[in-house]
Amino acid sequence: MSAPDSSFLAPPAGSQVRAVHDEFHGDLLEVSMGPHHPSTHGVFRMIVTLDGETIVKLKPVFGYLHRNHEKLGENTSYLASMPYTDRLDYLNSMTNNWAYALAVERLAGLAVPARAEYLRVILAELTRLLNHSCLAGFLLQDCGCSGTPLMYAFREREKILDLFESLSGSRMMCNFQRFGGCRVDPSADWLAGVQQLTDGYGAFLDEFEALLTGNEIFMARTQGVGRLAAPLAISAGVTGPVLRASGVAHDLRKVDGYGAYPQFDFRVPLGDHGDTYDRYMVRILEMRESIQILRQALARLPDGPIMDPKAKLRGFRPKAGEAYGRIEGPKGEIGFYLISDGSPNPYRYRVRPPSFINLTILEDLCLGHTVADAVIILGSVDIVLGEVDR
Amino acid sequence: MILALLLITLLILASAAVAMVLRNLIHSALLLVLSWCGIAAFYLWAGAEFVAFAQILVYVGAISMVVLFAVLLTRPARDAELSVPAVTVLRVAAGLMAAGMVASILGLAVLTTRFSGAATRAPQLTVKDLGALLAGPHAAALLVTGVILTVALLGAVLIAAPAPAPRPEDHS
Amino acid sequence: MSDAALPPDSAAAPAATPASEPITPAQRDDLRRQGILLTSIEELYNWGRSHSVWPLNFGLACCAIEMIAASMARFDIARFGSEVFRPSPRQADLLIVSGTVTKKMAPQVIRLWNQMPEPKYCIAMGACAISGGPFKQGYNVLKGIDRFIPVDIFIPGCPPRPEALLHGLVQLQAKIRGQPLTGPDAPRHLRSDVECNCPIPEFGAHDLVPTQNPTVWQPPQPIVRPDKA
Amino acid sequence: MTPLTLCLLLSCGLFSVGLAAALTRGNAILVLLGVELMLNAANLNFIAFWRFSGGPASTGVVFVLFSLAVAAAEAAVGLALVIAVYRHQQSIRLQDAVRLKG
Amino acid sequence: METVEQIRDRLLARFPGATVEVRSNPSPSGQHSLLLGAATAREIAQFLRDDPALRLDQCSNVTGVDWPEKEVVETTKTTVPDPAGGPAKVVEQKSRRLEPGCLEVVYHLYSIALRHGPLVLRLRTGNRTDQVTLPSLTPVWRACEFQEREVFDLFGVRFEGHPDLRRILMWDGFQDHPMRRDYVEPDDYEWEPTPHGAVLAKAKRHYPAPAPAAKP
Amino acid sequence: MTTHPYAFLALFLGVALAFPIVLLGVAQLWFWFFQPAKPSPMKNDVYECGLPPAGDSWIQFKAHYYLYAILFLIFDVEVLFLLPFAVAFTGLPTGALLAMLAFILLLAEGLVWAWHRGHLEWK
Amino acid sequence: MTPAAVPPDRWLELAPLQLRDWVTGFLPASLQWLATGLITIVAILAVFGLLFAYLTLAERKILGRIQNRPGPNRTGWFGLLQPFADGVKALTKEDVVPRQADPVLHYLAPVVLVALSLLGFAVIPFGRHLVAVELDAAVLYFFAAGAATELAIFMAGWASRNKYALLAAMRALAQLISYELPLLLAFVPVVMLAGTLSTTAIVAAQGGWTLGVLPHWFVLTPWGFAGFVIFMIAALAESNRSPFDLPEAESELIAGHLTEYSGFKYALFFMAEYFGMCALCGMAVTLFLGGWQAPCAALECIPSYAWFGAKLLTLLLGFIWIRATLPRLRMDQLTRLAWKFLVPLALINLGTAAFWSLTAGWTGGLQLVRWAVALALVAGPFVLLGRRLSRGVAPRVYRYASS
Amino acid sequence: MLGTGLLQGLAVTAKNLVGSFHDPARLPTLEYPEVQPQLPEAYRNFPFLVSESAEDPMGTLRCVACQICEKECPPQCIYIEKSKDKKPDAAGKQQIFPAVFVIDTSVCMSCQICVEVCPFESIKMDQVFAIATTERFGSLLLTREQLAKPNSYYHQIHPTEAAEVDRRLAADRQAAEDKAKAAAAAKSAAPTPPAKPATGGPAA
Repeated sequence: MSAPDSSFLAPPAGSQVRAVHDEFHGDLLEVSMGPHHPSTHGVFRMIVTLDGETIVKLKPVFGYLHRNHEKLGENTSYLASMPYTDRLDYLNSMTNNWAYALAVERLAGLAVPARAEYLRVILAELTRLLNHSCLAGFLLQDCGCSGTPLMYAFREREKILDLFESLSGSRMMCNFQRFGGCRVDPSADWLAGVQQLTDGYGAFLDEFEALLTGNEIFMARTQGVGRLAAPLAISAGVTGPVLRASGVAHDLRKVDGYGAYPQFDFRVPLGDHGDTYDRYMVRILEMRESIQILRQALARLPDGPIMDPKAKLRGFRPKAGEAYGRIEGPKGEIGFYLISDGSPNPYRYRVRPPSFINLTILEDLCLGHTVADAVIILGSVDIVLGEVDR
Repeated sequence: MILALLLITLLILASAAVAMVLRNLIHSALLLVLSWCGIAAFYLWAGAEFVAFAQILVYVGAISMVVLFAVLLTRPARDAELSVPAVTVLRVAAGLMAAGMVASILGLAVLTTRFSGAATRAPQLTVKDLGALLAGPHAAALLVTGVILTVALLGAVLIAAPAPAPRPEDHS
Repeated sequence: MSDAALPPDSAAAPAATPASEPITPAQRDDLRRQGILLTSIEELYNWGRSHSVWPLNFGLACCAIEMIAASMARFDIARFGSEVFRPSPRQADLLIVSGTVTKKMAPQVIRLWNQMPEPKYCIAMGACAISGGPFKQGYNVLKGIDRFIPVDIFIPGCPPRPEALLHGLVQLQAKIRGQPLTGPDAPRHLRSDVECNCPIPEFGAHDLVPTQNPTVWQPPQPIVRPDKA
Repeated sequence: MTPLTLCLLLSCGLFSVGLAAALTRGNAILVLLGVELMLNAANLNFIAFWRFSGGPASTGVVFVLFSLAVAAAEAAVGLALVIAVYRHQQSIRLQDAVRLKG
Repeated sequence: METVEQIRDRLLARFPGATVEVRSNPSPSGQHSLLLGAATAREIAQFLRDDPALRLDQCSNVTGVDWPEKEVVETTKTTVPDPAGGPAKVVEQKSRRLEPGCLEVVYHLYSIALRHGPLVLRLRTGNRTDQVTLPSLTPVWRACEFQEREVFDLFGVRFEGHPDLRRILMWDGFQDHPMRRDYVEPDDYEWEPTPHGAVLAKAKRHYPAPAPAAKP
Repeated sequence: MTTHPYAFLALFLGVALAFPIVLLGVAQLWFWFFQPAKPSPMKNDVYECGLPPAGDSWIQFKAHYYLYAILFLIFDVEVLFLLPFAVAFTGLPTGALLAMLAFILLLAEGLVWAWHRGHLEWK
Repeated sequence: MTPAAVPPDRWLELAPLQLRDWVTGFLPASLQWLATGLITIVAILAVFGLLFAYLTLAERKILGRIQNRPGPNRTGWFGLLQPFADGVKALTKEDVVPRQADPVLHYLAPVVLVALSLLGFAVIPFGRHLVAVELDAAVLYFFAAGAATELAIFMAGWASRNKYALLAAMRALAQLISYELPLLLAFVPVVMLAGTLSTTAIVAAQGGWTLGVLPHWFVLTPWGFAGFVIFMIAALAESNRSPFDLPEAESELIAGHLTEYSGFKYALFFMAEYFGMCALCGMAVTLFLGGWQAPCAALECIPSYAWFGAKLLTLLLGFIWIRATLPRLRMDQLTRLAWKFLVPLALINLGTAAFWSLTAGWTGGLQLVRWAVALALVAGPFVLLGRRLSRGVAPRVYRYASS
Repeated sequence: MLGTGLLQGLAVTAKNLVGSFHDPARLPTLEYPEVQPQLPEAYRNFPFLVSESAEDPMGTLRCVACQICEKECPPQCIYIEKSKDKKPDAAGKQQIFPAVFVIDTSVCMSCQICVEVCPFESIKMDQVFAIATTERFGSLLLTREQLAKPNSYYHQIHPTEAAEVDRRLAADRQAAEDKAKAAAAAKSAAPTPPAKPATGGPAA
């Protein structure tokens, strides 16, 4: 993006549409995609103005899943918010848990034992595998595959969910992290199960990539579609794989070095084009790195307690103050901003939702493309409505 | 035979006539397609198999597309556009009278003329014969047709394609 | 979970609802009186529509993921003939309300329900769809979709396992098979005196107007739970 | 009445319908369609004569084929013209097209 | 990264007359913040983004905080010397003071280029009713676009210079700002089997004469 | 009854048309006897993702779609001329082949021209 | 249609015809023609109706198997009654017509579509003696009948007055007219080589074997293979199957032109899609795969219609397989593929076929030259045009952050 | 070359199609209603109340109606009323018991917080998930009677956890007993404590 700063910062103005539009081209068609639309991944809505099939204006509409998460968080205790965070980005409850636990630990000054940190890394990387596999499946579903990639992704997802279930008791809503550690110490069987999954996941990725990564149709559909320039991405607060696909080396696991991540050796894949294909491929490559992290974590998992002995389950009242904690979730930077006034409930409980903020640039990405492109661009941004609307 | 012919006649004339008076252009176009199908049926009835299917392929499969596209592309924003203003009532009457006169003159001519040699069996003309005819005696006509088609293609595309940058002289 | 694991007082447990029995002998006799033709038509009709329940491709929130999972390899809702998730309500038979219905979304859900052709069924999947669930105390959450549209099957859970959804589907099939073709017990779409349309609430300044549709939803009377006097 | 007469009557009826449409309808597309009908009427005659002339000459059929090509070309160019006119006038009424002269 | 105090000093030197205060954070996180005056907030934000030593190019998080009017009971101890010459008496004087409320918008800034952060910015409105306008920082960071809309929707802060300030989560006709502390939920109560607290109060309002207890 | 070669086609067309109509009629019978029609303004509204329909969908379309129709029309006619020639191909003299080649090349030239002008691109 | 001299061991071959004649034998002679015709039509309807029903089931099961799940298996034995349950459901499902819609066209669209997609079956030789009607221009008839289906799809989309449906209708028109052309051009070489437009004659032209095992099917020649591939790609597009299912692209246009169709009208669209698919595959079998001819002389004892059915089912399986694998094209890519790849290839293939036909007399070493030239004529343009088509699209190499 | 990627994809799907017939990894489907899923021990769905005996569930509930779970339950789906009177628990101590204990499973989010905060090991997570029903209030509002399940059932679904709980409870009881004994020994003239009810103890 070579334009001066101020021009790319401004959101595209819908009022200019008519001026661009040639009066002979025909009428503009205003189509509402969503809230019930197979490709909006939930109850998202885009008001799309079409010239033929080309998008000249796109306005996202939010709030169809606005469940007052933050208000509820302010009305319940710190602990009671933990299961609610499961339901934010409902594909990745483990990382949501972690981000929230991290913020509360910062707020209350709790330490986390090494074994718990390793366990968190293992669970976070499993979540990343799960999320990225599902995203790839959904993205390809949006491209018009009749469910096959999605099915394969969910086949592997079930294996990860089995692990989650046997550890935490629930498939999706794990409610596993606690302030100062984790809830349950995994058994050796469970760790063996993770090892087995880790060993087998590479083969799944190979199969998945053989299925579609080299597919000419898929490449033609995604390459050059929805380019996101790095300056715009940074300014718009885009994080996660979307940002890295634009070539910005920004991974909180490296930047913040939270948890046990500094002890692992992994690489951060970067895209050069910032298009849909890069966003897809960066995730695929991240999964391969996640497998490496998992291998290292499993090999070096220390013994010891999994909870900070200072941590209290009931009657948890952090001192007055505030803290912002963030981690690299599969969708980007998920952060929690908490203000405590010394009472059992947070005074202010705020979620920094990566999906929501990543959508800031949706219109910029879609303008000039067709409806079909908008669908896969939305798919490649990877949103989960529970987190977008909270 | 005659019964079939009468049916076909009815189909062609009725659908064509109704198509021409309908207000809704899409309905007109679709009814006209029916009329063209009827004409193809007539060709079949007459034994001209290749021409009949060609008629369907060209008229029903292609010209109807062009017509439908034209209707959709030129769809008036205001539906009132199709109503007949008072000024043209006179023209309509005149047109109908002219058409009626032509019809009666032609009809009279047909009815009063005596045709010789009414064959009862259809002449046999296979596609192979047709090919030989086209490539042989009518090769020149074929080439002319090719030129016409190419020119029509160029012309129609040039006329219909939206100009990349409208120049001022285009507006005269 | 086998039946043996059910609580000993499972007679009161919801698993043994009347819907699980396709057709009672009394009903069958009644039908026999109406003629064997009607009976066989009814059986064919109920058999056909119970084995061909096509859900609307409609996900709301967390439960939608489990709904998708139910159609995936491990659980495969296709075995029941229900994997045909139709994107358009015109071709769908089953509305799976899978997730939180917010007040902003409720009119759309009801409109979709109205646009589905009869016979249609509604499954409230998960706590949020049944009652607002964990989010029910929020300002933007509808406390149960059954306030506005008639719900056939409630599947509790947050989210319910895919097996629970399959169980709900089986319950729904049983319910369909138990529906008589004629008479006062006939389902609403077969009776001319029952209105099938659900009015759509408006967005008000503070809440939906009205907040519920009294023709499909009344709070239980008398109140089941003994309250503090 | 011989079949040939009937065919010819049909053709002349179709011709008149087309003519009437072309003369009375103000809509340029319908006028073009009317002309198409007249062309078809002519083709009907060719086939009818070919069918009932009894001779070996198959010129009629070949001629109809060429006529089809010409009709296609006519439709393509004619409707392209209609669209071009519409672009300038935002109307497909022939009265409005008169302004093109100026 | 420089400390918050250093940044404040640099800002005050660069923008004389601007209001920049440090708000310290007693929690172990140690994330102190800068409270900016509304008048110069956008210039300061621009400076923070472009300053080569800071380059806070990413505005990670934008949120509102509602501080309602608070009755503060202050106890002032005054030592009153005993006129009688005895030991000085300590007189406790309780004064009630109404601390004016305000809406606060908090920005968390990070630098992707220099890998530091967060710098927390706070902006405060005059009050919670009519002086609720703050400058929008969307022209500085696009990331603020939707988040400021959200703050507008849920807290009612009006952002001046925002390109498209509409409600984002609630519907357009909605009139309240639900994340404010004094927001009263609409009474859509019908019947709940397990009421607690406020819900129980509602239950009693809706069903003044509960059914007789069916005690076992 | 003569066994006119094309009468079968007419019969086939008739049955083919009757087949779906009969099936739809059976469905109609069901509604007459058992399931009363319950139209309502909302049910019979156009579906638009769960929202009330906004604006008309019968709009004026982009002119570019038209070019495909024209191209198709011309090439369709070309194929039509190709067919009899192809049937007679094996027995044709060289001159006829050359004529046909010229014909094809003429039209291929049209394709190449449209390609170069960018009219084959969907916009 | 009349059974030729029947060898006694070929009674299976003729059984359908004899059954028909036995039935019509009871009727007065004046009605026999009508009865024969009706029986033929009803037989086609019954066979392909059942094939439709079980194709939907097969599609769901095969799709399921490809996706690691069993698919419908509890409605009847192995789920064999599933299509009928769906049928009963569809028949009794309320029919909703939007009040803004054009009711006449909304009703007519599925009817016309089904009728037109059925017409093609009239000229396909299902077996040695099983062809409903023999026409001199049968192939042309087939495509003429198919040409009008786009009108029906347009009617469906336009009459619904739904934005998605209308977008779909425009897409359908552009797509169908773009692929009609390669479809037509792809079989012209066959006509050139066979010297006829009659389907039975085309099948007959592919009779015989080299050494008793190598059948003389057109697909086994360079130009025939190219034509077959072009034909099948175009057939996929013509029948709106994935990856060309843009008019009903679920993730983009809800259900496309079907969005406003419910109840049995919707089922009729499905039926038409499968009929169209069967007809096009049947035509592909006829034109390129030797029709009902057995693959080698030794297997001729199996009735010809079984061979036809086997080939047809193989092609249909291929359709399902492709559907399960490939993502959908975008509209501009779709038209580009048609106009800039398939049409030029098909035109060049005409030349290849002409060369093949003119060099029919070459033998010995010249035969090798003939094959080499023909293969070059097929592969060269394919590579060149393919490279041009996929310009700018390639797998990428990714870098990693330095720290 | 154009098309190789497509062919590669087709090969993958073909492999899966064939594999689904012989490779169980490629056909992981559970025939659910006939084959019940193997639930892991940790699986949780809705809470239930542990009673010591199967014969008299109401009389032997471990719950003492302390209402901690009611307070901590994030979605507030538990409603408890304390009894007016007391009755002896498994250890023989006189305890208040819940007169009303209702869990609204249509609200419950299966978060397990009630289990974690319960100091009496009296509320545990059940594994029954097949409770889809046609009526909401009649079936999804679980009363004390529906919630109470014996310890043996707890052992059946969570064997490891239940054994540990029993061990802990026994230890607690032992400690209490020792303490009582020590107290009794201190007060040598004290009368013998009343006999313990025989209902207690793990029903393994």
